[in-house]
Amino acid sequence: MTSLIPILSLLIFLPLVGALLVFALRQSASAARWLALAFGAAEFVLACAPLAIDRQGTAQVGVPTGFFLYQDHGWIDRFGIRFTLGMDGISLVMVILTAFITIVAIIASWKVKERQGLYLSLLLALQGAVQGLFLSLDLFLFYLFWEAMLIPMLFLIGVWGTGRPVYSTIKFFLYTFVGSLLMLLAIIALYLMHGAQTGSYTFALPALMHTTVPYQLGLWLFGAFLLSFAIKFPLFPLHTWQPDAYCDAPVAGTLMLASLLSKTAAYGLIRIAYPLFPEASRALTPLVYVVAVLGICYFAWVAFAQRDMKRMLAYSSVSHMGFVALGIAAWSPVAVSGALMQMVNHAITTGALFVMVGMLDERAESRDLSDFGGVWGKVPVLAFFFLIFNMASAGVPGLNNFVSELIVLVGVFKVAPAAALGAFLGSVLTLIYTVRLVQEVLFGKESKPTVLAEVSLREGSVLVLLAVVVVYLGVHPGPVLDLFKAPLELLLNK
Amino acid sequence: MEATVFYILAAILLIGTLCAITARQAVRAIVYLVVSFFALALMFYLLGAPLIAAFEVIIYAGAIMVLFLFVIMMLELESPEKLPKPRFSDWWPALALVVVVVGALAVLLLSHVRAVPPGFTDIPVRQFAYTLFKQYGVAVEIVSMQLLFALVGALYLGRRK
Amino acid sequence: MSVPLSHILIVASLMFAMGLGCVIAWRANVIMMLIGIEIMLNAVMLTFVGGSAHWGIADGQLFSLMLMALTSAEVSLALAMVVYLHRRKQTVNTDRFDSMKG
Amino acid sequence: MMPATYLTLMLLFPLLGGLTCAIAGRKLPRVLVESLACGAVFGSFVCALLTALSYTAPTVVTLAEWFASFDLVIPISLYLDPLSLSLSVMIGFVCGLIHLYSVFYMREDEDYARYFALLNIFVFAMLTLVLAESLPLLYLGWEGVGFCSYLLIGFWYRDTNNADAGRKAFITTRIGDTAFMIALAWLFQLFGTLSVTKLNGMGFLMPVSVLTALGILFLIAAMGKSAQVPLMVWLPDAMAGPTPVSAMIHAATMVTAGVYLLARMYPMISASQTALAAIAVTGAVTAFYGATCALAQRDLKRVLAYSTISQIGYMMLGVGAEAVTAATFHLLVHAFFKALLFLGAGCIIAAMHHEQDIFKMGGLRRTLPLTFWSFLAGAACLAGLPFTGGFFSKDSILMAVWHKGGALYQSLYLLGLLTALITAFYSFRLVFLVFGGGNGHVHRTTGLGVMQAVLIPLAILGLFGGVLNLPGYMGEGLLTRLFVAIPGGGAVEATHEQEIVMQAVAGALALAGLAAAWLRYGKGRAHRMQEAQSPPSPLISFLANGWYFDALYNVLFIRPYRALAGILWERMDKGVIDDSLDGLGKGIGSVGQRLGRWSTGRVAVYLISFAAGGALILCYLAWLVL
Repeated sequence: MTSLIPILSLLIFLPLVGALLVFALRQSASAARWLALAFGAAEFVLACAPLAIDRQGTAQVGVPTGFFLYQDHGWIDRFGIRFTLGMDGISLVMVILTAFITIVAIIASWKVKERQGLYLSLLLALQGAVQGLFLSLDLFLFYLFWEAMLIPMLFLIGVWGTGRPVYSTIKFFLYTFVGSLLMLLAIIALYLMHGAQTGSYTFALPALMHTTVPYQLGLWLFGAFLLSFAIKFPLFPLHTWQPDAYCDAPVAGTLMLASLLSKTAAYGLIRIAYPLFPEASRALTPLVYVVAVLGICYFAWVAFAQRDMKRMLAYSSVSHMGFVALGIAAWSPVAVSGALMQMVNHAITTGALFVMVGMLDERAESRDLSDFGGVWGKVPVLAFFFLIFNMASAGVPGLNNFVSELIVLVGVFKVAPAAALGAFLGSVLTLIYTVRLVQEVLFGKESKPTVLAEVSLREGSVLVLLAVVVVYLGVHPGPVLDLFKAPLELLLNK
Repeated sequence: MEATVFYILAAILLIGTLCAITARQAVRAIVYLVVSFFALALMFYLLGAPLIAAFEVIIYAGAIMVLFLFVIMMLELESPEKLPKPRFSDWWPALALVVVVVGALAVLLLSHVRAVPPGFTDIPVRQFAYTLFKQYGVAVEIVSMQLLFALVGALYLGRRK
Repeated sequence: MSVPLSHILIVASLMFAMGLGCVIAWRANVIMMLIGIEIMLNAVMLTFVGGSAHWGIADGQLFSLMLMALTSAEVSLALAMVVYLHRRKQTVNTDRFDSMKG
Repeated sequence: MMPATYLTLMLLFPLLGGLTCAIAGRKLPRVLVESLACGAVFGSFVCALLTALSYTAPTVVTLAEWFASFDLVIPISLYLDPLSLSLSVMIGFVCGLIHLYSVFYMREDEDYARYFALLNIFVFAMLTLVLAESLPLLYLGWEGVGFCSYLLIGFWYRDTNNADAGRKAFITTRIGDTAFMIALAWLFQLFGTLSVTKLNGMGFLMPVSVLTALGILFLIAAMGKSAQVPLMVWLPDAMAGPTPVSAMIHAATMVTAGVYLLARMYPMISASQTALAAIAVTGAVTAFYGATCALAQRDLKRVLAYSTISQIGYMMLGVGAEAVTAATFHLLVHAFFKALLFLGAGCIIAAMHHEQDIFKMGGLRRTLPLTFWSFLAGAACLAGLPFTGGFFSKDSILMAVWHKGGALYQSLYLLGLLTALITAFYSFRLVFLVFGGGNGHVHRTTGLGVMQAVLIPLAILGLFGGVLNLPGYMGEGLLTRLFVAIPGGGAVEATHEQEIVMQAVAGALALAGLAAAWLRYGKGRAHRMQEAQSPPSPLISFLANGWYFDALYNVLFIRPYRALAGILWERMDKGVIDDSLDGLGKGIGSVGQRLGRWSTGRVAVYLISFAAGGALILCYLAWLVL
């Protein structure tokens, strides 16, 4: 169904326009803040708009099945590159998530001191790129947004970072860039092969799915995609850019990195890599299992050794992303829906934890665990939220992460019991470091006699917002899971 | 008969060149080279290219080599001290490369030319001139322009401040 | 004449190799390097003429002629440069001209 | 419709109470929070009673859908049958009393809102656990009680030891929980459903080996929650929490959840004799372990903690001996008398200025008479003195074990008898040391009167709890009649003579234990008091330290885990992976520099490179020809 208003293009260009306007207004920090927030809110409303329309509409000519919103414009016709956007249930959820997390990021960066206008403008630009990635159905467009995401992110880390920002930026850039170049090669190879087979040179994803790829070559191409996505994920041995980047980025940067950029990789695997190369992905599945399970356990274990809270959360974040990889590897409807759910939950829980660490950092000017202790007695409200998000992250039922982890594990157990068993072990390790974090921050004697300020109204509103989502998704995740159902049936039956 | 002459000329050519590249002084090398170029000119003649043979003598042995001599004398480079000579160690990479090149060429030659029967046809000057000006007229023009540029360049480089 | 083409080519390649050796061995002496280049060019000319005679086509000879024109241009420029460089540094030792060092 | 309403309300009362206390508790006046919390639990108890009165047959009530993904559909559904009904009535009653008791016990504490919020949420989670029909919902309750227990053990969080104890409990039980989750995933793979009733009905479809494995997984889950060997180390430390919490969570309700789980899944597990034997052995060994450790403890609450471990071991033994009724019977009676003992201990501790060493007590018989008599009743039940509630319940388990026959079960029976003897001995050791001897000085706190009053109903229930399920020769048992419908609920078919002989043996052993305790700690009290000053003998410290399991686990798991975490991070993450990549980067850089050195600017070098390249191409061509 194509509506009169080009919602999909608007979703991409609204934040970009916002970024320009905020940049223009950067002299006045408060105007820039409110404008950015207004654009964030408008984007969120726009992202939720498709919930209201009829999503079961009959298939139209030229529109791939399952996509209830679709736009197709010619762009660089010479090479068969088109500006094709489409939205199904999966992208709808991701788009809403992106809009939500961006609002949280904008509010969380309310107190940035240096060049705030530029900072917010970069955040909005990043949002535009991520939205574009979640919506594009043209591989070239996808690649374009994939690279475009990098640029604002690099500036966010490099300019506003702490610690060793330049080192982290370069590391982040090199890792992701190597991966994406390989992906570009694979995309071009696929494009040429499809052109040679059918005579029509196109980057359109639905068309490329019908390319017959020789098995050996398919392995290489899928490997290139997998490597690229695995770096962004990040999966086990390719992760060392991640703790550095997460640690040195400013709060909103970490939030965007952990909550959204890692999801783009998982989204790419689900939307592109697995459907394009069914045989090759089957062949490499054991590798993904091993890497995912190793990641879950190894990162949880390493997280335990950290003294820097942000670094601990960085490892915790990758550990949880292991469940997403596990669910995708199983490639059964239940497991993949669990993986998608875990993407949403991970974005919210981990994002919330990073925001909270930012708040603690702001107050105590330290992220070292030994500088904390007895926070519960000082700021009970802050501590309450900290506890909730940590318990969600540890997979306590009734909160969001439990649901998705259960679905993933039940789904994976059906296909690969051994992998599921390893992940179960990981859930014990997860609890160990989570409880340690909670204990060293909240409990014990007050190690520093500093006075910590209680949560302000601005911070409180963010935390309440996040906590409500955490509980809602833990108790009643049905609406979100229902959105995944139709697209997954289409994806997995191919 | 002609073949014998050819082989004798080839021997002169190769020995002259060898002497030229191993000569201790540049002036001597040029004299040796003039000898081998005369042999080459005769070989051209034997191969039915009298025009090229004449040009070889006139331009190469006559003009270019004299130009070399002229420069050497102008810059007073005659004494061996002024021009560094190759050390013994310099010859090894050269020899190694030469061996490799010759070996590779030999392999290529032996595998390709064996089937071709011997025999030459003379090419009359008329045909030569016809091809040159009819078919490659543009090339002639370009070469003449190149000569002009070289002239300008040489003048520019050689001017005194 | 009953010399096989391959013999001509062998002679040409030997000559070419000698020129190459000359260029490489006299690494510091710019005059001898130019001489080496002349030797190589002559070897190429021999190949052209031999081929031309073998197939009875004038193009080979013609290219020899072009080569000669080219060589004369090249030599005149090269020697002009030698003069120029000598004027600047009072030497023609190529090892002394290394301002392009990376 | 009626049961659904009652059940919903039963869960909603404590949930809403807990949430209100958690969110707004600090803003509300203290009295309001206290009455809200107590009212919620008593409301829940009333609902449980009403449900019991209107109960006719087992029913499944589906309230809503939790989540659904393709064929994985998890409803929020509750199951009402005699087992869950009796437990929820007990939970409502005991927890209600303990809430009341807490109001006075925690009078001095500032953090009342957090305390009552957690207590109420605990009740909600426990009821969910008991009533759940779908396993994930049961798991929600299962983890919920663990979470509350974690925070309540570490309630006085400023002392690191308390927080550590909470952490230990949470992590140890999580190991068991993981087994539960694995079982859950496996069951879904096998049966395509996670409904308890459906699973129990379909269990026979699977080969025995699979059922054995599932049974063992459930057993591991129960080991964690119910503090059975080898995952029992957390319970003694859990006594760091406030005493009412110990009474409620670590004696009466949460720790018996493991037994409940096994009883719940009994129809499925019972098909595998191996699994049952494993359960029975675990139970008997734990019972013995707990009793021996309780012998040597000096801390009042730790004695009770070890006795809890031991008594839960009996319950497990009962499940393993196919006597679900007897196990549930003991579970209920134990809940009453152990809550009684803990609350009594709470009164003593409050009166003694938070002194917990029993060798520093004495003479409380006269100063705290009400506590003394109630505590005595509890100890009598624990020891299994004839005609107390504990006597009947413990005996019905032992009888079932004997009746099952076979060398294994008969040796377990003997172990059970030995444990009963030890139990009687340490129970009265406690009584004689705390209450015997000269006049003790006590500190009268406000509210001690109410706290002692709470003990009375529990003492009555403990003493006369036997009425719930009298042995056959005294008339048919109430529970047996209720439970006859569910598998494993039937009475043991023994003749009255056998029953009488066995009860006589058990009663005689209990009396012997009492006599021995009197000899050692009643008459020889002064001597023992002196002995306590000197360093303990190796055997005593072995028992006092719980057979050194803590130290063993420390060496085997905790220290290697910590050390390896550091090594993995420093050596593996930063060392191997990061450094190798950094090294790669540096390597590329230096290669580039070295290549850069190649461009010397000298014509000769360029020429020779050029010639070498040409030669290479020629060689390649030649190689193609060859």
